[in-house]
Amino acid sequence: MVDNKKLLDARNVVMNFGGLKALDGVNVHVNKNEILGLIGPNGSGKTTFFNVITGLYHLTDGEVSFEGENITDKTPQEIARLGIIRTFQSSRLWFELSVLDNVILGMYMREKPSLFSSFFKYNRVRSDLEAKAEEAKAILNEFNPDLANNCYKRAQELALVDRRRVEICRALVAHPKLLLLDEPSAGMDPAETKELMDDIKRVRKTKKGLGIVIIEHDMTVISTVAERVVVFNFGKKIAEGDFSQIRLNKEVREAYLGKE
Amino acid sequence: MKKGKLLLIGVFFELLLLALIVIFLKIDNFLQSILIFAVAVGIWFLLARKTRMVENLGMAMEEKRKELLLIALLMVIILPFFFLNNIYIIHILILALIYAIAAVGLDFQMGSTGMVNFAQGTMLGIGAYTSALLCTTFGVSFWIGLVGAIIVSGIFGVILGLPTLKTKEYHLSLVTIAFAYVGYLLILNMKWTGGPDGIAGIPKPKLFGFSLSRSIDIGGISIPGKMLYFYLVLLALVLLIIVASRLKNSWLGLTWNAVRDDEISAKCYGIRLMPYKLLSFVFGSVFAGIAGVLYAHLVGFISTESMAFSVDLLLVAMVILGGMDNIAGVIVGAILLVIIPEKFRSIQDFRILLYAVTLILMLVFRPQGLIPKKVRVYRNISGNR
Amino acid sequence: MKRRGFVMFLVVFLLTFSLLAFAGGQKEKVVKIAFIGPLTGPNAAQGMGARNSFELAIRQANASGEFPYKIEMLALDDASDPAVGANAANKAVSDPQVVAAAGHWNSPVARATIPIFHENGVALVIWGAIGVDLTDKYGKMYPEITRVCPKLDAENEFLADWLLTKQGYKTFYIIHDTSSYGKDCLTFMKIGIEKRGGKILGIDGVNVGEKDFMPLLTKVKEKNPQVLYYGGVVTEAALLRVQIVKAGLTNMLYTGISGLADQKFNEVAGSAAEGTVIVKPGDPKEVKGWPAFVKAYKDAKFNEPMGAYGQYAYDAAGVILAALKKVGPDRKKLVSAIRNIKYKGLLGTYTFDDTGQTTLVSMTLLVSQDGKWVKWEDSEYASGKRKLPR
Amino acid sequence: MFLTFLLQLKNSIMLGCQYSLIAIGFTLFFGILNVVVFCHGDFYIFATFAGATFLLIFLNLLPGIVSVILIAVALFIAMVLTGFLGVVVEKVTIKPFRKSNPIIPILSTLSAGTIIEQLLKIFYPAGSNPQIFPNIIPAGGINIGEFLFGTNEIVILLFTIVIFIFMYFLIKKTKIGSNIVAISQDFEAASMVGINVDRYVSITFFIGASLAAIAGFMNGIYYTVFRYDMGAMAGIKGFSASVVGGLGSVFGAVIGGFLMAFVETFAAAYIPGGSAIRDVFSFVVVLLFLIFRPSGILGEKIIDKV
Repeated sequence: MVDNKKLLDARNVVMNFGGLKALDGVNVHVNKNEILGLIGPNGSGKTTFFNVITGLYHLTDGEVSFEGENITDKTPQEIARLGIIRTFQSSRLWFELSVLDNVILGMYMREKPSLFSSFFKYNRVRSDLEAKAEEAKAILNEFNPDLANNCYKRAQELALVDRRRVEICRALVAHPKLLLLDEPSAGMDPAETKELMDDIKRVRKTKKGLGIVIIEHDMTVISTVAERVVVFNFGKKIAEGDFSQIRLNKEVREAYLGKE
Repeated sequence: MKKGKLLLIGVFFELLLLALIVIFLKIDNFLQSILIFAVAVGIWFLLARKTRMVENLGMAMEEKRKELLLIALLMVIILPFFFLNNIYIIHILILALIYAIAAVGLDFQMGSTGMVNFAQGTMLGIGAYTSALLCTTFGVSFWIGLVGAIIVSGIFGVILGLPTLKTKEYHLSLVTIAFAYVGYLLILNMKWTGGPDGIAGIPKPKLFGFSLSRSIDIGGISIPGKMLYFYLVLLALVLLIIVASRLKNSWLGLTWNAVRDDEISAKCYGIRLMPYKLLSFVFGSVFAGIAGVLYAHLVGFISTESMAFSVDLLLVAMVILGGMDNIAGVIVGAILLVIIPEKFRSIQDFRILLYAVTLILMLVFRPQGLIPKKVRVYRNISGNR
Repeated sequence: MKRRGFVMFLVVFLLTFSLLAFAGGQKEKVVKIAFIGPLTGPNAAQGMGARNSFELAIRQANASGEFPYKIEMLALDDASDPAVGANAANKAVSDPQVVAAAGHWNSPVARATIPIFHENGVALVIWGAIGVDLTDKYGKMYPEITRVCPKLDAENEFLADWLLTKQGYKTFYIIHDTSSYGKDCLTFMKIGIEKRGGKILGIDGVNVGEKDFMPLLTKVKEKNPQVLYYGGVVTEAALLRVQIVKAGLTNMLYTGISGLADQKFNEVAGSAAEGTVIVKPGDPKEVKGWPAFVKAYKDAKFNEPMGAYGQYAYDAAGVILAALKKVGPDRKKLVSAIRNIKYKGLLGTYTFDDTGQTTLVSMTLLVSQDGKWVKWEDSEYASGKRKLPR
Repeated sequence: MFLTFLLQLKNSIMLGCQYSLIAIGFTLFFGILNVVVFCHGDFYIFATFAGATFLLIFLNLLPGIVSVILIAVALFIAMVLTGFLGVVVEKVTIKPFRKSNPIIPILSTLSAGTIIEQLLKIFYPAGSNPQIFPNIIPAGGINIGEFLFGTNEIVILLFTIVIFIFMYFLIKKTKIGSNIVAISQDFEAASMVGINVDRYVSITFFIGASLAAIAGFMNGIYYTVFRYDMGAMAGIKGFSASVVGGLGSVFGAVIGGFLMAFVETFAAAYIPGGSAIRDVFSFVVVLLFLIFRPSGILGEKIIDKV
């Protein structure tokens, strides 16, 4: 029974690195139009889960499907083409390129002039790139106007906060169906975090059917934006549900605050 | 800053550069060349110290790019006329342009895609041998030899590129070193490549039935064949610069840079690494093949010495000295590393030592090279650096 | 104000530029003769010795006062690399004062420069490159090309004749380096041996710069030839000789041609060099000018030894100077004057055949005795006191 | 026939000793700093020059006496000199680039190698000509039937085995060894835990370079003729051996060295016309490993840290 509400469905996913079980049979699903929070202490397997879904790590056991189609053995490139786009915990931008180029490259999978035309129809290539640069500057402006004004700055010269924002813009221009945000607010002060979460909510409204998963280890941040939350601890899913249920769950509190 | 003033500054700088080059090449004795070299270095530090002149120059290059490039080309065209009576200097200038072509090709791998390639000299040799063999054994014309060399060096570009897909920095450099040695040894020991004797009597190219080996008279002055060859190589360099800059400023260049800066995030945005790395090697090898053909038909003789490992190192030094991922920089690097050692012939023994020392000084003090790469600018977008 | 300063600066600059560019008017009448050879690189030793001898000849000519103008040597380095050689040749022919040239120890370099000298009508006298095709093929086509040293095949013929007909050796093993010199050695020694009914048990090539010959020598030990011929130059020849002794191949004669004719071989191979037989072109003893030349070379206090080819460079200079005396400093006239010269040089009288090759063929057989190259006739091996391995 | 095979096997073992000793240096440097020191081959030839110079001095000072102490002192001096050379090269061409793009150290160490080579050629007396290593090992050897085991071959084999054992204990058992391994696991963590990283890097380079010095000294003993430009090729062969064996594993470097030597020796001996292109065969083996098993025989699979 294909439940068309379900965007991503990961069933008892196991991932071990030479004996260490980073993921131990987790079951997680993401619905369309939903913001799912993925929380848990450091090293509980959240990022590993993202790496498995996006095909960077090959899972030891279990199955992952996206919009009903099995993507367990697909390459990162094929998975990206299906619309699963992610950001990275250590914000892996292309550091020697300008902010603008980073966002333009986010549109790599969109329709673009062929290699052949870069020889003979060069002005078509230039105009296509200029149009995409226009779009990139627009989205940068939405997130942070002075980022847009300094769009020719090299990515390596950006502050950590700005790097995160550029990464999110890069992900958005790739027109994702499922957006995976890996600790987007890390290193941000509360005001910036609030502003970021509002941006994420605004994005969810503009893009119909878009599913978002946010990895956070700070519970209060998640409470303001996620409808449903999944909690990981030592590679296992120890709780799932809306935020109020999670807060009361004994196991979750122990996982965070340690045993009484 | 009025547009006119900017143009003037740009022209003045180019005139200064031309004058320096001409004087440097004209004088023969050792001390005067050191003096001119010191003057040039002095001017360079003057500019590099971010005086107002440098900003103006930078802006001039930005605003008046097309005009300044045209003037630069014009100057290079009149350059050989200063040395009408001295073919040797023209021979050196041609060598500089030939190595510039191979260096621009190498920059696709080292500058754009971040892959160290120690086999570009071998590729140059393969191109040279292909055309030499075609022309001498089958009596084919230069132009068919050129096309043959392009195809063969493209194929070898793939052959060199394939094993590098799975390897990282140091492994990749070893793959290219292995390829260079295997290529060198095989050509040295095979019968049909003329073995250690190399191939002699490679014909001069013919242009509309007119061979470039003899001089022609235009308006009274007899232009030696060598100068015609200079313009042939210059034409090739200009065309290949256009090709290279179009590649770099199109989607291909952008994607190459993504593969260079972070392969993992490139994968997660749908970029398949294999085709782009291969393309980088194929284009680079074709450039080297063309340079090899122009070299073989210039010297009229080709042997394994001109594709030894020292040529691979020299090309890598040119890209580093000039400035990675910057066509203008790489060309300047190539011209400097051909002209300067040729002038300091009397300190022959120290030539290789000089290369190695300059390379290390550059890497320590100025890894971005003489003319560092600039960020891509889009006409319709304004924004500061 | 700023604009005026700018224009003024430009004017001053252009003035200095034109002044410097055309400095240096015409000095008193000088005739230059170019000498090209390996002054750096692997064969620098042979190149420097030849250059010094060439310079000695020029100095003597100037001192003799027979020339109404000053003669200068334009020494250029080809670093045993054809591309560098081509550059040097271009430099020589493009200097109008250069009237003729002598060149090259490496044959591949000569092949690269010969077309350049021919195109510009400048005579090239080869002093050290012994590649057969330089005269057989190019000498026949281009009148500018002549050679004062014997061809490679002459040396191998002489050695093969001595080994097979005179000494009666039957079985041979050939090792050669993969340079063009080594390849030519292989070709002509093979002809020399097989023509005289000798049997070649095996042939192997090694790269220049190779140092591990043990695998090859173990193969040679199994075949057990009477004679091991090495076609190559000093370093590898000495290395191979040391390892021959180490591999216990003592009852095998070790031989080669002029590539080994250098005192460096005895120094490097040390005691292992004993009993090595080689052939060297030229027969200095019979020519009465030899002691005077050796003394003059020593008095000139060059800091490099004369080497095996100093004598040929000296004679090459002699040929050019003799032609210069006859027809004067004119490139075209010099070309034919040199080709038809009859010049009494150090090693005998030089005349050139239709391929520009010297008709003077005299060889010396040498044997390494107590760390020195000794003429076979004067050695204890000839007198029977010492035995060659059988 | 079988005797020749045995002799060829001995030849490949002798060559294998040379290659593995150099390869250990590459693995040691790579293990620590994740950098390939391309001038390692030039440490090797520098040591041959140093060893020969001091032996000549000693032989002239006290002629006639060729004693083991004399050889040991000359070897020790060569090791110390090369060790310091290694430390200097690390400080100049590797330390400034720890944070930068990994391409840079490849180029800087390669240039350092060229500089060492050219300095030897220009400033060593008659540097460009072949040099002679004084003959200090008495000739002769043990004869097992026809099979001759030369004394210099025995000396080299014993020396190599001693060094392999020394290296094994150094890495596994001593404090220095554990610190070196700690640094190689995680650079930052080691410095945080209080290991003076720079000091240990220098120690490692000293050890690695003096290892190459031993190989260089033995190169002198075995071949007795050497030249300034033999270092570069030895370096590339050593690096290939350490890659084939698995970069980072000392034992792997040894296996890689002997495998490369085996391929070369038997290609030269048994393939007709093979000796001229013996290097082609060993490089083809390297290429095959690089393509199908980049981590080498013993190296652990390299996983990209995300």
